[in-house]
Amino acid sequence: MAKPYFPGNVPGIKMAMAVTPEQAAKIIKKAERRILVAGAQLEEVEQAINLADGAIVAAPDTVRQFKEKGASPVVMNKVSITNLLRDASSWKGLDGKGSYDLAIYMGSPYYFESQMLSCLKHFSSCKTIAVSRFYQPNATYSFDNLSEKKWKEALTDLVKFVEE
Amino acid sequence: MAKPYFPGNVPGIKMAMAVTPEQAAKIIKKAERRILVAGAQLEEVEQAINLADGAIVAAPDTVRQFKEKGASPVVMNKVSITNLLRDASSWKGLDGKGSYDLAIYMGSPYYFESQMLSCLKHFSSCKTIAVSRFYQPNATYSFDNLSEKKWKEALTDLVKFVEE
Amino acid sequence: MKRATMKADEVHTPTATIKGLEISIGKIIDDEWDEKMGPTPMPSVTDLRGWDFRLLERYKPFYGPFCDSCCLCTYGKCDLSDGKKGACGLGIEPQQGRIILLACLIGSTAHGAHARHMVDHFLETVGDMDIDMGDNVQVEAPVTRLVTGIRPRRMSDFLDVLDYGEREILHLLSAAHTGQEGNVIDFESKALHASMIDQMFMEVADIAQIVRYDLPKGDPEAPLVEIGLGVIDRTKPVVMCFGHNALSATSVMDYTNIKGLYDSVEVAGVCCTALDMTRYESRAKIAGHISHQIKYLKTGVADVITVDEQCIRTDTLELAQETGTVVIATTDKICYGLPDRTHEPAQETIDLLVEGKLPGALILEPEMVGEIAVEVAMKLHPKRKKKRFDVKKAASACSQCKQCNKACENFIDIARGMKEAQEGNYSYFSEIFMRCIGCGRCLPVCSKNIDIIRVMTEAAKEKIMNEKYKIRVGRGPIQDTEIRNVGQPIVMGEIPGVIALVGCPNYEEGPEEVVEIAKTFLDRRYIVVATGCAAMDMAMWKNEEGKGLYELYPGRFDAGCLANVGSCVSNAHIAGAAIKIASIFAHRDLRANYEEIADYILNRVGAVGIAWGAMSQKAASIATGVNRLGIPVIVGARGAKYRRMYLGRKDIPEDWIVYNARDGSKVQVGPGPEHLIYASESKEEAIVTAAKLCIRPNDTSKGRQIKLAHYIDLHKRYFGEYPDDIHLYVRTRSDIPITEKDTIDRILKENNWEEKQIPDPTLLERLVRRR
Amino acid sequence: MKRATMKADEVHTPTATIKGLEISIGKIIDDEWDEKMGPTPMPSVTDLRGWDFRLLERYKPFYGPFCDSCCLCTYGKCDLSDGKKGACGLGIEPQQGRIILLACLIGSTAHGAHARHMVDHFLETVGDMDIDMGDNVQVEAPVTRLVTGIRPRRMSDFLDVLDYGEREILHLLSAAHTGQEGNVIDFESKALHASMIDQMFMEVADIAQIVRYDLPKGDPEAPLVEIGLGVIDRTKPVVMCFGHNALSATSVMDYTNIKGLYDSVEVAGVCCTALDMTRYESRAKIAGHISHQIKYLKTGVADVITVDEQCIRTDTLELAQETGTVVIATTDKICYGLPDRTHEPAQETIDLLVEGKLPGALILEPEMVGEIAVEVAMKLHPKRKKKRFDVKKAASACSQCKQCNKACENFIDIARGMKEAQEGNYSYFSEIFMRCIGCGRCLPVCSKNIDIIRVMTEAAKEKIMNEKYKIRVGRGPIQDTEIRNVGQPIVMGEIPGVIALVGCPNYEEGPEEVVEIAKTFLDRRYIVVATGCAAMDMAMWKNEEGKGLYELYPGRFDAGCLANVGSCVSNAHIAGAAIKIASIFAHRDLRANYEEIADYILNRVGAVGIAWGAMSQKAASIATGVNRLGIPVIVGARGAKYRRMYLGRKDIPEDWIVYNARDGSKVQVGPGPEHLIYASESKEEAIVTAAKLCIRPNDTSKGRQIKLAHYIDLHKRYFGEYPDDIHLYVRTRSDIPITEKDTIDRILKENNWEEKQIPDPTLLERLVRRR
Ligand code: SF4
Ligand code: SF4
Ligand code: SF4
Ligand code: SF4
Ligand code: SF4
Ligand code: SF4
Ligand code: SF4
Ligand code: SF4
Repeated sequence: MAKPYFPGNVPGIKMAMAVTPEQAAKIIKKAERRILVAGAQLEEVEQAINLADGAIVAAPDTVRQFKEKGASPVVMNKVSITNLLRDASSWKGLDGKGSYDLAIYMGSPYYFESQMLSCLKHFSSCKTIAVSRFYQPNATYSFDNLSEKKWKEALTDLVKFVEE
Repeated sequence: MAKPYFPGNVPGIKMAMAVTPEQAAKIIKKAERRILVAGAQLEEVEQAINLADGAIVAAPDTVRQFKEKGASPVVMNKVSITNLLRDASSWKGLDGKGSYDLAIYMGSPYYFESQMLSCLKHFSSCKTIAVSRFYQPNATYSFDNLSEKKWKEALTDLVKFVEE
Repeated sequence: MKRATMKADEVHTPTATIKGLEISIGKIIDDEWDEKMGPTPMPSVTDLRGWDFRLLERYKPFYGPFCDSCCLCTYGKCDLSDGKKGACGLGIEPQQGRIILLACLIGSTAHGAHARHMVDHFLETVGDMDIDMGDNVQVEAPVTRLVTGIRPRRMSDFLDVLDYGEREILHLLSAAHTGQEGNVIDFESKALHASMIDQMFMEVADIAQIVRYDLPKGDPEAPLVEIGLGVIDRTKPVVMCFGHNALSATSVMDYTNIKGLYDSVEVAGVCCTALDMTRYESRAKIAGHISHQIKYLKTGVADVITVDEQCIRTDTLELAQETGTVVIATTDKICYGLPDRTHEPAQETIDLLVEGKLPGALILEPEMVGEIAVEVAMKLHPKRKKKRFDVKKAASACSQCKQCNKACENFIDIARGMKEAQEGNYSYFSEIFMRCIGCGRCLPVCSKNIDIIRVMTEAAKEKIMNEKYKIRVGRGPIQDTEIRNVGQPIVMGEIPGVIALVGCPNYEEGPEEVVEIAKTFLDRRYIVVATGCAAMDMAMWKNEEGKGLYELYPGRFDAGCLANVGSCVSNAHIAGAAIKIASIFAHRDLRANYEEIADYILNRVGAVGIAWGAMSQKAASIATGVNRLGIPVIVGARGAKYRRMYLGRKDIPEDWIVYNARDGSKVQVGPGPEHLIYASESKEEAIVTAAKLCIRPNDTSKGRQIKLAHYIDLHKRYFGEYPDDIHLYVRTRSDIPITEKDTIDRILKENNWEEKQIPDPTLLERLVRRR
Repeated sequence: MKRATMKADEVHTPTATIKGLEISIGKIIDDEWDEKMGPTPMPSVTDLRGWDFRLLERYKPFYGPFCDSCCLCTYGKCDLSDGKKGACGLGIEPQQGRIILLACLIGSTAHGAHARHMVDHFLETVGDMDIDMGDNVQVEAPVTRLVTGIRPRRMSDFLDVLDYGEREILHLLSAAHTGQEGNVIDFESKALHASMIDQMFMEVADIAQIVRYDLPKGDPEAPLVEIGLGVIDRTKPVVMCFGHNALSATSVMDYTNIKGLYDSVEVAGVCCTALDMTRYESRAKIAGHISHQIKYLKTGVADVITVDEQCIRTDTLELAQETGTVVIATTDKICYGLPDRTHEPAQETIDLLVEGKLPGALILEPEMVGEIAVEVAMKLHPKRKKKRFDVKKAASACSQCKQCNKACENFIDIARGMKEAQEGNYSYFSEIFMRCIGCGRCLPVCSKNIDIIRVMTEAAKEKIMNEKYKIRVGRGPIQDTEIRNVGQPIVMGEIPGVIALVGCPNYEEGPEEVVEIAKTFLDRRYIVVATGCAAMDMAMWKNEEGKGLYELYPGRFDAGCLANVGSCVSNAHIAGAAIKIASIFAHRDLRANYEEIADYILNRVGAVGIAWGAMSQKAASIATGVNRLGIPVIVGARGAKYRRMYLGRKDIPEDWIVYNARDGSKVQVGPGPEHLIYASESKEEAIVTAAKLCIRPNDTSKGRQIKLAHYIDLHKRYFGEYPDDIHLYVRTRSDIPITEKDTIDRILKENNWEEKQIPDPTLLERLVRRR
């Protein structure tokens, strides 16, 4: 079974299902309304855009890059968007059209993202999938720990499968 | 991966390897000096005797049955024997001939045995294998959670493999 | 001493803007107590460290960690497995000590806050009072005297005692901060200190309420009252008081009494509040302990529940709302987010509650609670629709998925009960009912969302209706005269031991094990004392003639007697009895003389605590507190989840060496008592071990004979064999029980036994009289 | 009020066996303070609950649990995942509140025990002293006044203050017992209470030491002293004092001074003890903070280390033994199992330590520590063999398995450093050296058992040698005159804000981020204040001319100034400054008037705390304490591991409604401040958000213009964009920064902006002057 990248970071009971790019793509495509949540450290802006289905929240640090690539994300730090998502039942989404059932998390410091995912795990009906390099036990689904190279490939594959 | 029988009982990081009877038998046979530690609730006395290699510690509650079946266990409650085993480096064993490298635990309340195994996991060089019905995460090796029937079979198989 | 001198320059005064305040400096407590001040008045965290280290050298901490991680700061979570250290340098072993320290502190503060709340409240509402525990109790606060050097004569004298305790708590809790203590034995020493403070806190709390409410003052013939799940008459309005601090419950009883409502309103308690209620008023009823809270909640028996503090289901408000029970929270410990109605007119609050506009209220003035609770119950009772609950129908939803069974740590076969209930057969649920600890863990896992507890409780209804027993009201302290009578036989070993059955009901088998343990020792003429949930469960049995233990055995502190001391805080009187043996019987100096008295008890007083279902942090600190005093404790199998025991090693003879106070020589005295705290896997093991743990180095030969005889006899009875360590407990031939002479002779020979000296035993070199 | 009246009947007296005691009742503190007593003197746990609920209605707790279980009693471990409740009925959300309460209590008691230790010790050793904070500080203890209603004039007045705090801690900790509080907001309210008490404890501790040791009393021109890893001259005997309670360190400095040894012995401190040492004696040196402890230990720089309390590696003794450093433990908080040598002759102890017969000693009398530490260092220094450590050789064992890299939460590429070091290239290790937080987690995982920290430190040696900077000595409180000068511009918004950089160094990037944050705000003429580790890291930078922040910016509490207030306990002065603005500048009643003052600060005082590397429980309680006072706090990304934030929802307009105190109308004022505590993912985000969090409802239009201008400018600078919430902060057109007029006009139009009223804002209905 997948292990948290930092071994101490075992939440105990409920741990993310580790998924391959193919499985991840299925999960993403099956979602009714998904939202992509990108953190301040995100470098893979293009992939993020391609994974999203319109709804993108980008940390202010990376908005420029998103815009340069033609996307128009909502600017919000990860804490704030997570705070909205935990209120899944009453928050009407970025477009006011309803709640999300899947959030794709990427691009933040490992331990920080872990706490955000933990919030949603416990307090939200919105499922989460973590597609950064390291296994995030507090997500619903997560990539396993991967080498830099393998992860880049996985991300490329994921985008490909999602677009298929 | 195996899950603790009581879901709350996740120690976090280091969890027993779940083993089949065949694997368990290999582990038991590979041990240089093993000791069988039987708890107060043990019913499978015969199997216990067959798993042991002479060194048996039985809770006082079950000694009679052991003797009836021709074994001569040392009588000691599980706390006391665990306390001796945690001192693996200096305690010279039941026969004074040296320490044990594997302890086979069975026959105690689940949560109680879990704490005993946790002690050895953290504070002893003696490895442990739990062969009761439920997966014991704090052991080094453990049977997975099994139905009553499957477990009886597993125990029989284990004895068979050990004796082979 | 530091503390004592400090106080000299310090005079507390009011912040004097309070209108119309008269500053009258009452009395300066100068020293009317002629006993000389001992070496450790108000000991600091480190003052008794030497004693702790001595104890823990022999009784080494044993840890079974619950978790491989530490999660206490943002350096974490740290992985402490495989000998790794956390980012602060802490390894798993000191981390366990730290967890134990935290548990003992939480336990200690629970009692301390209770004591503080009472003392402050009494001083505020009725003013100062003399501490008079009756003619038979002259040494009225042995723990406080021992620890602080203060002999409290007035309620206000407790203020210094509490201030001291609070100061120590402050220092101790701070040691749990990241990057503080790093040594496991020092953590344990701190836990022992926290727990000694707890003993003192409990004593203050119980004495305060005894004095204020004139509760029984060591009365061996305190009345018998009703206890059991069947005591409540559901046709009447019902007020139930949950918790451990009877302040607001007394107001419920007072109101009921003053308004002459005892015939028309049921007033019952759950947990220690119940025990304390009956000490105040024998018309109050004891409805059970923590295990039954959820059952009462689920079936909506109560019209009003008051909650005070400790060991109360934290979802009480939520569950109460399911059945329209009103909840009144009465202390700062439990507020449940309820609106604070303390400063609103009572009638308005009553109306809001009766009309269902509020599910409950927070009322912080105990005196207000009675009126509101009783009035709401009376008005609400006729309004509440009691929907009939169709057990069969509810059970019929069960798909036999057995998720519930897997959640139940007591291995109750709920699925089986459901199956039978579908057919209208309620015998299984009735049978296992008392084994259900009411944890509610089966509820959320039910795939059919069945209200399992409700089904179980309604199914067992008929049985429950008959669950009526008698318990003797908590008597409070042990009388000095009783101590005088039993001191000698206890110390000499002729009364084989004092068995204290205390603590919570976290066990698999329901009350019957506790009953059997008690009865076994009673029949062998041990002294049996009880408190808290254990005292309750002990009542839940009848012989063929319908008589329970409290009816069959007298309430004295004497051989073959069963003394219900009272609630959790009454535990202090058990420690107090041991201390008084040293003081009253043996004339050891009591005042601020902790080490010597603990040394005395460890070596001479054959007392053993059994906390068969210990669950709480309070139970942890209670046990650890008596441990520091030299009294061993046995917990049940689930007690292993406390993660720490103090274990002796009988295989290492050097661990059992004491000084002979007569000449300073070092003498090996054998492993008595063998452990300070340990978890027993089975009731049988606990009984046999308790008998063994009564053995003390100072036993006379006659005493040792008696103790050994019981130990051997019980061992044979339960295990069909002689124990294998008899030779360790025979010092001279005259120690050998006559009836077992031949066998023991053989055993001694087989073990190359050699005769040993019987010293005047002590662990304290300074107590050696001459060299 | 309850507390205050209570005290009336209570006179504490000595337990009067103390020989030769004269009972002289000093003075009755009758009320010389003419300010009228406010509504909440010494508030109980529930007295400020209303305020907390009001705050937390707007700033809702957000939880990211660290663990799915609860392990706090033997009913557990309980599975709290998927909405399941524990056996006591507790769900994961209140459980988080409980964990937070525990953390805040541990933090609060760390400071409380520190304060108590000092006050008791000073009273005992030097007797009572006047609290004189100098002519410029008349309101000498604003937090204490605000919370307790006591105006302390003598050291002994603190005894009542501490007693009160300890009592509250008792009640609060007990609420963490199994089966107590069940509501998450009530848990948070208790955490807020514990943390308010912490503010008071810190104030007492710092004032006590300022008074006793005559530390700077708000001196903006406190001297500059040396700080850095390179300050220690290793050719001399070295005594290093680790910790947070400078009592024993003063004795080291005194001894060094009296014996004229400052030229021949190096006396340096680590962590807050270091900061406090330099407040006492500018010849003492600051060797760094917690991140560097392990590096000093591993390289054996010190001959003697004294440890006092808090945030000290718990394996200090073990590590010290590796290099033959002697450890002297000096408080009950940290005893390390060492023999207590307090009552043995100093010379004997010195000999035992020098001869290596003891690895360390516990010396509980601070005054004894100086002689022992300094003498041992001098004797030991020539004896200690300094084995040359061959970095290349040690590094050559590395197999490049990269286990170490995986253990490092700061993503330091240790393997790379090893590889380079094998070739004698130490640049990577030198470069990342300050980014290593010294957690030691890389050590046990190394498959080749390489002493990674040692290698890294020795490799970076050359760099370290040059790590010498200047820091301004902690000045202590803010002067009343300074408050008078800046009160108006702060409240009106013309000084855009007060930025307090505080707390621990648990961050990825080393000091540089803290430096950048500080410099950004200094250059924009915010007031910047600092304490603790943050104050240290801020010093670790130089401009091209070799000047650091403390040299470049004046030490006043004024626009564009950098005031190092002092150590962790000096944090109280930051809260105190905010309180004094309300009191001195705005003439609000201070005494026991907590709610009104907090309401004032929340709505008017644009102060923001940034605890960029907050790690400890102390940091948790410090942050939570200022939160109750209405001051928002930003923590770094790792602060998310505290598990709780208080977050506002700017998308819900109703959350931002206040009363207009002028007429009682309700006015929507926009989301200012937006959050009370939140974790920022990046330094850039933190800077921009800090600017935004300075916005307060009461800003004048001129003030709002300035604040908005900074916010917008910083947002553009860091993110290349306008922020998307400008329209929420423009109340009237005159709020619009002139330079941005066109853009903002457009933005307002796009957002259908409507002009709003600027009220006299308050959350407290009772402050409405008329309806
Ligand atoms: S207290 Fe120590 S072991 Fe625990 S999380 Fe913090 S650094 Fe890790
Ligand atoms: S409530 Fe009773 S039946 Fe249900 S899991 Fe708990 S003990 Fe078992
Ligand atoms: S979990 Fe529910 S449905 Fe399943 S067996 Fe138990 S009671 Fe029946
Ligand atoms: S005995 Fe235990 S469960 Fe019962 S009331 Fe006391 S502490 Fe609570
Ligand atoms: S110590 Fe307890 S709360 Fe912390 S991680 Fe372990 S199980 Fe969870
Ligand atoms: S405190 Fe409650 S949730 Fe925690 S272990 Fe005990 S019963 Fe379970
Ligand atoms: S000690 Fe330094 S290098 Fe090692 S894991 Fe910790 S931060 Fe990384
Ligand atoms: S763990 Fe040790 S051997 Fe492996 S790369 Fe790191 S320093 Fe080298």
